[in-house]
Amino acid sequence: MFFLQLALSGLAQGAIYALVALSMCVVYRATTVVNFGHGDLVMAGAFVVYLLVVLAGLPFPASAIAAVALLFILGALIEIGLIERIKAGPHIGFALMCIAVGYLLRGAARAVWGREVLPMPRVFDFPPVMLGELVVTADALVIFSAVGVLLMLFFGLFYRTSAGRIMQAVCQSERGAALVGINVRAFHGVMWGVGAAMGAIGGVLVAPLTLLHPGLGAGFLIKGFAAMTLGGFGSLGGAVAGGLLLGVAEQWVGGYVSTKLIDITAYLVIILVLALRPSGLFGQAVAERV
Amino acid sequence: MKPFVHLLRPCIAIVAYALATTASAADTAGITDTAIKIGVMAPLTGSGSSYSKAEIGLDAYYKWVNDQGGVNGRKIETVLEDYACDSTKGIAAVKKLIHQDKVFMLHGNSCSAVAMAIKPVVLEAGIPWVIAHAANGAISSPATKNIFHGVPVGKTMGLAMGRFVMTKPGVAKVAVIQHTDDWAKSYCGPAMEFLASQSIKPVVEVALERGQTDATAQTLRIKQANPDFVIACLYEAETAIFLKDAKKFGLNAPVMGTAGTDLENTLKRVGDLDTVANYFVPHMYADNLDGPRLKRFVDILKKYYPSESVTAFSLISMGGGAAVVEALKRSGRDLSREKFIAELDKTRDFDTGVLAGRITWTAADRDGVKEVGIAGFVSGKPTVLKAWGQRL
Amino acid sequence: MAALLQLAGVNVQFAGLQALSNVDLSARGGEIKALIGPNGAGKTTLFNAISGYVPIAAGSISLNGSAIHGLAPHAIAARGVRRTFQNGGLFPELTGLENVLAGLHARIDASFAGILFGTRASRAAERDAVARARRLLDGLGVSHLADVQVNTMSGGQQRTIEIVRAVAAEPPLLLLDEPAVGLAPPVRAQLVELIRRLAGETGIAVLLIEHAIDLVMAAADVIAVFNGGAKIAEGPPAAIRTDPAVLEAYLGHA
Amino acid sequence: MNGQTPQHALAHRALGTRVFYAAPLLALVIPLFANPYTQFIVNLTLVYVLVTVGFNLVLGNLGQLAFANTALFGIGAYTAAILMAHAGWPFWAAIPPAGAAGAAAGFLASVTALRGIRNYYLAIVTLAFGELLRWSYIHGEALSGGTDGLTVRHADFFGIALESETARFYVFLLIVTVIVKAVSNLMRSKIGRAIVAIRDNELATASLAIPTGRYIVLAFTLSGFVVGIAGSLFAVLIGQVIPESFGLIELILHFAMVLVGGLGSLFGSVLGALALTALPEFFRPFPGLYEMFFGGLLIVFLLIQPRGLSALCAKRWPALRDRYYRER
Repeated sequence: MFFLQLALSGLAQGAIYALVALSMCVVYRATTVVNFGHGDLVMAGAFVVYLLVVLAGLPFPASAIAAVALLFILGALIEIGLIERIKAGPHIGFALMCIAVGYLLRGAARAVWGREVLPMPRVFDFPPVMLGELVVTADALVIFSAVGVLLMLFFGLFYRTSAGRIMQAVCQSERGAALVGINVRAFHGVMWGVGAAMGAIGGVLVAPLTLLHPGLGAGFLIKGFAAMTLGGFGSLGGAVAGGLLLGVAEQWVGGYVSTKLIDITAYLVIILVLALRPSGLFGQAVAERV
Repeated sequence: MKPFVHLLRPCIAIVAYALATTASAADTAGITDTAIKIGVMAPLTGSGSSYSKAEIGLDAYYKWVNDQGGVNGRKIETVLEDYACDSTKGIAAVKKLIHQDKVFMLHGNSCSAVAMAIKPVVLEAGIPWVIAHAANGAISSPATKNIFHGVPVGKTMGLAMGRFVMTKPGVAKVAVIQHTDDWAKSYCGPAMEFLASQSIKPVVEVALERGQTDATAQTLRIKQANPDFVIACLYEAETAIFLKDAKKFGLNAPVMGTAGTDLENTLKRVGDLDTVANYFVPHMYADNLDGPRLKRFVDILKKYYPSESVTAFSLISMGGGAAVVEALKRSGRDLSREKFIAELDKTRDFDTGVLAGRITWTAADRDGVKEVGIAGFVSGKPTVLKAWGQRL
Repeated sequence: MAALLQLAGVNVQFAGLQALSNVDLSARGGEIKALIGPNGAGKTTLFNAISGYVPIAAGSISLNGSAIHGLAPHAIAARGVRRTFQNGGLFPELTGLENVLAGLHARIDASFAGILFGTRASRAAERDAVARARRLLDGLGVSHLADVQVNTMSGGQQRTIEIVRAVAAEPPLLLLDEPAVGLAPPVRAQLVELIRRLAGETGIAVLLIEHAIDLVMAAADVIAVFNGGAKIAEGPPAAIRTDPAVLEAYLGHA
Repeated sequence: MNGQTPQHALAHRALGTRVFYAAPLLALVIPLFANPYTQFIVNLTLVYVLVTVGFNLVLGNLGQLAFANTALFGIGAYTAAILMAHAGWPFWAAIPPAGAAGAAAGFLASVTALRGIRNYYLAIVTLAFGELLRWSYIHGEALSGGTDGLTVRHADFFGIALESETARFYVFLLIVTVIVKAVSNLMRSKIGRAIVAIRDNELATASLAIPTGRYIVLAFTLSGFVVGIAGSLFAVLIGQVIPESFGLIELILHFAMVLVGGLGSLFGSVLGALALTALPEFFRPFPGLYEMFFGGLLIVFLLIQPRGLSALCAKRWPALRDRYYRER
């Protein structure tokens, strides 16, 4: 029972990691830029939903959707306004631009709520469901269903619809896509928007669970990296699988080995995977062309 | 380097001269006819920014003292410096306050590690420093010439927590869950030392990292050990998560928290009374946060910082502020650091009005507040307890 | 004179694609051999195989009689092989002089400690290298490019700097991969003159990949024709011009 | 004029080197005018000069996106603190081991780079490596003092007691000048050329008989050595070494200094360290807004001056442009 309970909580936790990793992977696949400030977008999503629920008094579902929309716009603006403008600069500049944007978001949240630790009102208040001895909490159920629906939506859109095919085309070769008349710049903006929106959904799902403080996002960045690396950098399915695996691994390590190791499970995963199998579980090795 | 050889002699002269001169701070620095400058260091940014509510409360208190006519005809001018819970910024801030702003005294600091880093700088300058919030007792003891603790130190809290746990009949197995940082250690450390002196070793010690949104592994390991009492040195967010998971997995042992959380806000975060029914915290205040005896201080805070929400950290430094103002008054018009330190050392059983314990400072003991109460929910209302199941 | 470079039965495969099949080739000091053929005939792959960037599936490559296939690119270069790259092999952020000095890397004998402490010997070695590099640039009339960053130079200027860098260390074997691309006609003539001078005066063996037939006919002593990864003909320019197999490959009929 | 340097260029260059030697000598007078606060900021700048010079070797010169700098900084600080606090070594004796520890960690990072783990992969694995180290500081109670860390007292440098900021300044100035001069010597030689050539075109570099693997290892190890020594100075300057100081926030500061100063420019490293150590002190009048200002400043810099302050100065005074060769 202990084993299954840990796995169950691990999956709930892993679902959030999967969502964050997938949103980072979408941005990477579409624009070859890894968003080192992504954790703060998750935090921004949580704060926006708090603002709408507590200050504006909107019901949770409405404010959740509004928050995701706002973050979509923010993500697109970041790409078009900032990332696109430094395309000519040194390649390393992208990483710092993402970090700077994240730091600016954290600073802005700090300036307004620096001293507050904000509680979100309880949203899903039905008691936990008992599966035999296994306890499935309301929050876990919500996260599972939300992430599940999202993944089906995303992969359906990505592989089934024409918009999805455009996305795949640009992911494979930007120049090729541009040649056939796809507006690559707008596409990058859209994909950053999608990434930011999905990150915000992660924030929205986590908000009721934990308390909101500007430093909320930092942890998610490293967990997202570990999930992407485990699943194979750049592989969308891999990011999801990696996230779920990481969540479960953390709980098992905590349950069976030592709770002190939970914190560094992500780091160990990154180092082990890159040492043993750099392309991760589902990724392809990056061939260096002469 | 040939062209520079003839410059060698003057260089050595400059270096020797510079090494000889040492900066000395005047005994009456920071005092003018109309003002007393007090340096307040607060972690406004960085990971510990929620602690800075203590220094904001203190600043409000000093502004209120000024509106009541100040001290012996002088207004208190506070200089707020942000050090983001980082030692490098902390040393820069304290050196700026001492040597550039030339403040009369320091009253601040929430982060123990940074307080320990700036301690030698303060000792060397000989400037009076009343610690506003940091709990690590090693900052002010063994007693030094100019450092005073304005809040109960971790040792006092830890002992109160340990003693209260022992008052539960038949307690034998105790579990500990804590963060792996110095804040948590300053509470859990002394508590476990006291329990060890009563020959009780923790049956299980579990770590929960800051920012975690799930404590399943920790809760299940504690539940396996089936303890009589759980000591939880966690911040507000993680405390709420742990209590929710404990209820979820049927761990119904009582939980002893720290002064970093308060009953009212924890109840609000957890959402239902049943989850916090068995949750206890050291209670430093003379009353509940929304109780009548603290109303005066809450109003002071609201007057100068209207948008500030009241939590366990908000009023904690006002006690030290009251003691400082008292000593400043006794020091009279021709104020000096020497005189002020001597007056501080005469503080005996001073009732600050906001803290439950009274402040006593002597040349040999600078811990300040010795007694700390314990509070828990009794029939749904936060009440101060003398022992397990006994109201004060 | 024995062949400086000898390729025997060299095969190269890229995931099933037979890039080079059973190629025999040689290069002699003082001789300019041009390699021509349609795109994808395996010419650049041949250069990559010789300089160690691509492993060979079968056969052998030897320089001065000892095998070099399987060695790391820098080890092969250390034995006296220098090359240029089809899409430019210069260091964009560095200046013309710094690029040429990089070509002289192996010939500057200054130890780590010598450089660290700035000993007289290491400074002398550096000073000589800089003077030599400036002389080489001057020799080709590009001394004005010494302090110019490569990414601000024109295509032609970059070509010239890359060649100066390649010949700086006086390599016995020089592999030129389409050096004339993007050069104005007068500059191309200068290039031909330079290649002839290098082979004639300094006895360098030159292998030249080039599409411009006029340049090939003017510069090459021998022409080897490639198609589909195989060498289909080799001989003096006059013979190649009328060789049926070449016409077949190029024009699709005899 | 057969290959000799044009005369005006030589004279021009002499100005560059004279500026380089004059700076440390002029700095000698700073303690006469600085109070302990400003002197502490100057000392901190000297520490960050070494941090930035070291980080630039890998980030700017070798062009590898390695996020290991705070890990190297931390290892150097902890090595020195452990030797001084536990084993009672004097400060001057603890400096080389701190450098060696940093160099060893740098070597480890270079091995991962050699295995083909590059750009984003390398950033993530070095980031994980740094966080793993920080975790070990927290949990390695016996050696590292856990969360309370280690206190570093009574540092003595060949008999000079480093108690006052002024004493620390002169010792730090000496160490920093020597190391920056050594790095300058190395960069303005065939070693420096090999490293920047690898950044610009690693494949072409190999074609010039340059063993690229060896120089990648050298660049990382050298970077670790310099940053490790910066760690030992940091331990003495702050008098305390705690895990909290070597987290992600510190990495952002190192990264910003390199980029604001100028990627790959030694002169830029000094400028970047100076700019971003002094600048936060000007944010003090707006307590609580430092993070927002800092993030905003970085964005503005990336948009307007991505090549950094050194490129700005080089445009104005060409003599200050970074060179990778010597003529005198």
